[in-house]
Amino acid sequence: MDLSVLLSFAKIIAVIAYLYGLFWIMGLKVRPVTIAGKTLDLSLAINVAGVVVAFGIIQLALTDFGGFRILNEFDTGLLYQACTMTMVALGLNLIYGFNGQFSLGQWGFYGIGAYAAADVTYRWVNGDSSGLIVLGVGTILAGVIILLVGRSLSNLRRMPVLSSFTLYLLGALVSGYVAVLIGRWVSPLLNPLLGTNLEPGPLAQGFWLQIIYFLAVVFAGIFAAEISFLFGLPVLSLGSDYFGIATLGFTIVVYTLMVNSDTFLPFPEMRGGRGMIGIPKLTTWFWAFLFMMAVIVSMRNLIRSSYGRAMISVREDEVAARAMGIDVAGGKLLAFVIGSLFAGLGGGVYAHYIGFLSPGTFDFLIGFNPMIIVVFGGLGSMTGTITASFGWIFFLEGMLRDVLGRISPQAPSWRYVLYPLTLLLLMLIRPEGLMGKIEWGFLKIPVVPLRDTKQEGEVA
Amino acid sequence: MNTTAETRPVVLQIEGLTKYFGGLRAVYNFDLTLYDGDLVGLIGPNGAGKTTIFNQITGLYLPTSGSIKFNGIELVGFEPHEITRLGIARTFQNIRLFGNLTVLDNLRIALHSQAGYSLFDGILMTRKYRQREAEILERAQELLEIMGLTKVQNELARNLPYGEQRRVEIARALACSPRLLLLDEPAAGMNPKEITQLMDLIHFIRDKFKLTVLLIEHQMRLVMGICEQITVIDFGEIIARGTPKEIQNNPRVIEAYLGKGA
Amino acid sequence: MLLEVKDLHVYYGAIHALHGISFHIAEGEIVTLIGANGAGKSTTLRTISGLIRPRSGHIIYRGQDITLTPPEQIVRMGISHVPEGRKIFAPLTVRENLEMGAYIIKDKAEVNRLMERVFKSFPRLKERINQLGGTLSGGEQQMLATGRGLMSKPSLLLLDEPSMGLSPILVQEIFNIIKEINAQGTSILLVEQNAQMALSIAHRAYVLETGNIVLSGTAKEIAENPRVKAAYLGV
Amino acid sequence: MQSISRPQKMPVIVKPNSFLAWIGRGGLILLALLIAYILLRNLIEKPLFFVTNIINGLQLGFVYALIALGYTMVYGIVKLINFAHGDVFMVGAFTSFFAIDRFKLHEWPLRAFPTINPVLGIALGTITTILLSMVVCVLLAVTIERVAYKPLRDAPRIAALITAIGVSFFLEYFGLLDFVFSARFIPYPRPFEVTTWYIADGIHLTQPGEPIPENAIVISNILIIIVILTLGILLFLQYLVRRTKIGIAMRATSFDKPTARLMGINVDSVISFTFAIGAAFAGLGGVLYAIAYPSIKTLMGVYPGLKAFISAVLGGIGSIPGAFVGALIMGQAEALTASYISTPMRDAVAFTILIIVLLVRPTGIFGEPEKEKA
Repeated sequence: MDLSVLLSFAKIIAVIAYLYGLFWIMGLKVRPVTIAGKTLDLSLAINVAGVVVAFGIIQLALTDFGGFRILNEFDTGLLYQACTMTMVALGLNLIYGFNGQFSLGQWGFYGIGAYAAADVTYRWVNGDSSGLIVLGVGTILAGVIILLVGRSLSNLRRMPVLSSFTLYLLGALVSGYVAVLIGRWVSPLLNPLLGTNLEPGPLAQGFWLQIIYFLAVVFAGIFAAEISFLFGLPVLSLGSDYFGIATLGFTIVVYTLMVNSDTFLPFPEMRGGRGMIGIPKLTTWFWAFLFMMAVIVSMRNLIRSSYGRAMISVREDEVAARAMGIDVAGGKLLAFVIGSLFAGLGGGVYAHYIGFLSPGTFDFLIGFNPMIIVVFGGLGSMTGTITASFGWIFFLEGMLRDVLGRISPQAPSWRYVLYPLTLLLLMLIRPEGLMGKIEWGFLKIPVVPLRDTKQEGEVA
Repeated sequence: MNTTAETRPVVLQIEGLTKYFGGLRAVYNFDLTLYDGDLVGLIGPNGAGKTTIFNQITGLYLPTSGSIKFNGIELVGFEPHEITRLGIARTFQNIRLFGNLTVLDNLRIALHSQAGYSLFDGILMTRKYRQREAEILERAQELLEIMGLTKVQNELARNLPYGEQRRVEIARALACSPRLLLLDEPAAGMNPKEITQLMDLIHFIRDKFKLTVLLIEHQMRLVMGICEQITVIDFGEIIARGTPKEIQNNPRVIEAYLGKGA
Repeated sequence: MLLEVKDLHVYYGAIHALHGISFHIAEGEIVTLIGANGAGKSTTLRTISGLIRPRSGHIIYRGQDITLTPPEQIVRMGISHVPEGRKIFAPLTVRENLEMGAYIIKDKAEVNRLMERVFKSFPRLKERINQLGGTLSGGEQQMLATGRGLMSKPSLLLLDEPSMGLSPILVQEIFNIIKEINAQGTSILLVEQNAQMALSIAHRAYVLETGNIVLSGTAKEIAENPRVKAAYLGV
Repeated sequence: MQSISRPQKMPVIVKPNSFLAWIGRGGLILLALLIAYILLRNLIEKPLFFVTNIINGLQLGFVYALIALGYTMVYGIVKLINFAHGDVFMVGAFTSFFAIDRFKLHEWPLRAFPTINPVLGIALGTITTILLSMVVCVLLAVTIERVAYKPLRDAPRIAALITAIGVSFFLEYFGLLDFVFSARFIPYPRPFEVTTWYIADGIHLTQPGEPIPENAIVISNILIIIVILTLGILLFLQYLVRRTKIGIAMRATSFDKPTARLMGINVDSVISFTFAIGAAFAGLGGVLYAIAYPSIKTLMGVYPGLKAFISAVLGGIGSIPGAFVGALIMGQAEALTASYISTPMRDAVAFTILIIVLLVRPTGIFGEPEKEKA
């Protein structure tokens, strides 16, 4: 073994140790201190400081100190890829691990998020604001309409799912149409401020461009979530395996639409099967870290809330859950939509890191990866999913490609032979996944202490 | 049936309930009226349609025809979770706890419909969220204490012995804050000693929580011991109704169900 | 000695289900195991018929050690297990269910002869011969399960909770048939929740508590034991 | 603790035949009418072209049916989506390729008995090749089952599913390596010439070099072979499952494995047998597919496997006639989409049909409705 192999190993371990450290700090509870007669709880301050320091460490490692960088260009790519994979896989773990719905559609939502966000910023830097306006107005309007339709449907009982689906779909189509009209009307007013690709206008550079990037990613995430709502509404009522097949179908349909984006769909800039080029590379460590942490924290809080427990009960036993007053259909839909939102956000971040989108990336065969990661890490374990995502990217894409590449130029293709074998071995040895259901650090679920029996304490 | 005028309010009124599965008739023209505070038993041979009636009351099955009124509200057409929220809770014949979750979580799940905070409160961990969560926890622990389950609150439900699982299931049903409790064979798999305890427990919770109880049971000792009224069905139809004593001496019931030995 | 179980230990994962139980069944006997839910009664039967592998101990059938023999072999040796909850093949007709019971018998004429014999004990099954197993009522399913168990011409029949979920009148009927089967020469190991009924037809009985045999004796002795009376007979 | 919010307003219950209930159905009916209109217009405009499309779809559908049978049987017995099945199909095609290209296996009767009738000789040779492919596929599938699925029989279902995906990936990526099958398209040497007939005022044998008239329906011998073989297999399977002892044992095993063991059924052999039958037909399908569309590659099994799987689900997974009907629908959908909408959209259409059918009949066309258990 030569030195750089050891170095790759060290990198994987360092990154995962780093994550564990971060989660440990975030879970840290310190005893309140008394300063000058005042009792201060510094837990939150320490947690925030820890997160900032954790952000800073990687930021430093990425900074170029006159030709010296700890993490090189290649590692940076891996890092961003791992962040997006974490978001996608966590979303899937919410859908499958926590809510029990076997979904293979995550990759499709990831693709939708990537293409939607990329299209917005691509148009923006090329002097066309219609992308942002249509997507923004469209998602907001569709969201409002979906909520309105939902409210008016809520006092109808035994409505066939197909009918409510049709109503929602009509609402979404109308809002999409209105958004396009608004875009056509408003964008000429903004376009002069954008300049062109070569001579960016005031709104297409610096701080403003960052804002646009943020909006693009967020709207793309919401867009993916809304699509998942429309798709999930009828399809979630199918049994588990059938749902799996339907979602696999969704991924393939999305892929096919991407291939035909310049012929069947009216998006010439996506260039169909040839792949979309020229997406501004706006993803920085700041954004990747921000979005990833937002996903991790909100998912962790969701799981711990009553809504999260309701989702888990759906996984455990649907009939019992219903009998306990839990809206099973609503719970499934909620998990599915939030999971897809995470995937859509991940897609947006990915598109702006890689700068080039090809339908091949969103092929359904590769779409099994998040599922495999989730199972690898342990269903229903956030820690496991995060570890597996990072481990997967750094090991498979990073180390193995590097190491095998040195053996012979053909050897890297062997890693795809090795990885199913690893998978098989893992499933045979430890079918519950590497981590099982274990959580760590701030993700850990606290054990509720026994209640003091100071009350009257009647025992039957 | 009592011929004297009832002064207590009607809790559940079932009229002409009929259910077909394909061509198979499971329940036919079933009637039942429960008054506030009743403890009523439903017995009949296996496959007579008892559990099907429960499933229709709780909305798991849609009746072919008939009406089920709960506190004057027509239940037919409601989703099961809405029916639970209206105040009907049940247990299952073959215990359906959330086995991989702790006992406490089993109860907290049943309290979900009373959580009273929004999804965003949950994700952002607002003050409201913390307050309500504390209340949910308090209520769940209170129920566990009443049922004598405090010590096992952090155990996984599937690791409990059978008798405790039954009690957790009843506790979980009570967490739904029901007015009507449906018990489906609560004594299945219990020995005589445990059945005696169960009988006390059912009496106790009915009085403590001011419940109306409807139960399905095969253990004659339990049914005859605690029910005030018994309805016997066979092939989906009512064949007898009355007090335990009347039922025990009813020739049709003896022929179809009890046999000469009992 | 037909069957001898020696110091059987069974684990489910980390849970110790049977703590070294020993008992025996002689030719022509009805032996019953009584005990509370979770005491390990069904586990014992499942271990004898090979569905569960014991951690240690021996099961000796007609002088042959069958401890690690797979279930499909054990049926061929003459032990037939009627599982708890009846476990009828719901999508198969009554005839097909019975044919599956006689899976190990190659001779078609023999199968038909056995089927006739089952119909003699359970005339109701004959009326429903082409009906799907899943559409039978609970009592009929129990008859079918028992009949199916008899189709392999067993010399030892393991019956797991034949009265479960049946009305008192049907329980009576099933127990009469069990007695009849025994009278025709089949030994029976009966596991029952309904201790009263079981003790009324058994020759000998064992009481299981949390994986241990705590009492044994003739059915009469057991039925009169004050502890048993209090815990299982509800007197 | 606040009390439960109890609804004050009486809800409106949507009756099955009210206007609201018809909104969804109306949308579907409109869609169906639109499709019917497109098809009818094309049928009237160019009837012969339409019939040619139907025939193409038929050929494809029958090949899909051969693969779908394996999916449906395996799913029926172990409730496992055997993702590797499409790759078994690929291995079948490659086995016959090596047999024909390297070892000239299809010519052995001509070489061994030079005096034999050439047609008979070719037929015998082809049958040998097919049998060889079937045997290789059976061995492969049984090995996969023993190594990868059997140890996981008591594990959670997802573990077996992930393993199936793993096996599938392994076969694919291993096949993609340069020294195995490589990633290239490989021209497939047919063991016999494909002869076609065209129907235009009478049936004519197409002569080499002779142009086929514009408006003719073309039928090939491979089409006839595929149709006859598949129909035969279907009848055989139906007989096997319904009437024979092993067939009843398969159904018993699929319903309840421990109880089946108590009957003396060797569950492992029954499952292996099921895998073997499915693999044999996939192997046969692979060879026929390669003869019909003579170009093979390592990933050739992915999409046909997927389509066949959709067919099985469409027809009601677990049902043998269902798999057949589903496959025919899939074949037609693909051929008609390719001709009348756009070729790349055919995968999307296949899945759209699946999703719509599942919404209307959640367990597929022939599937038994799931009973709610409580």
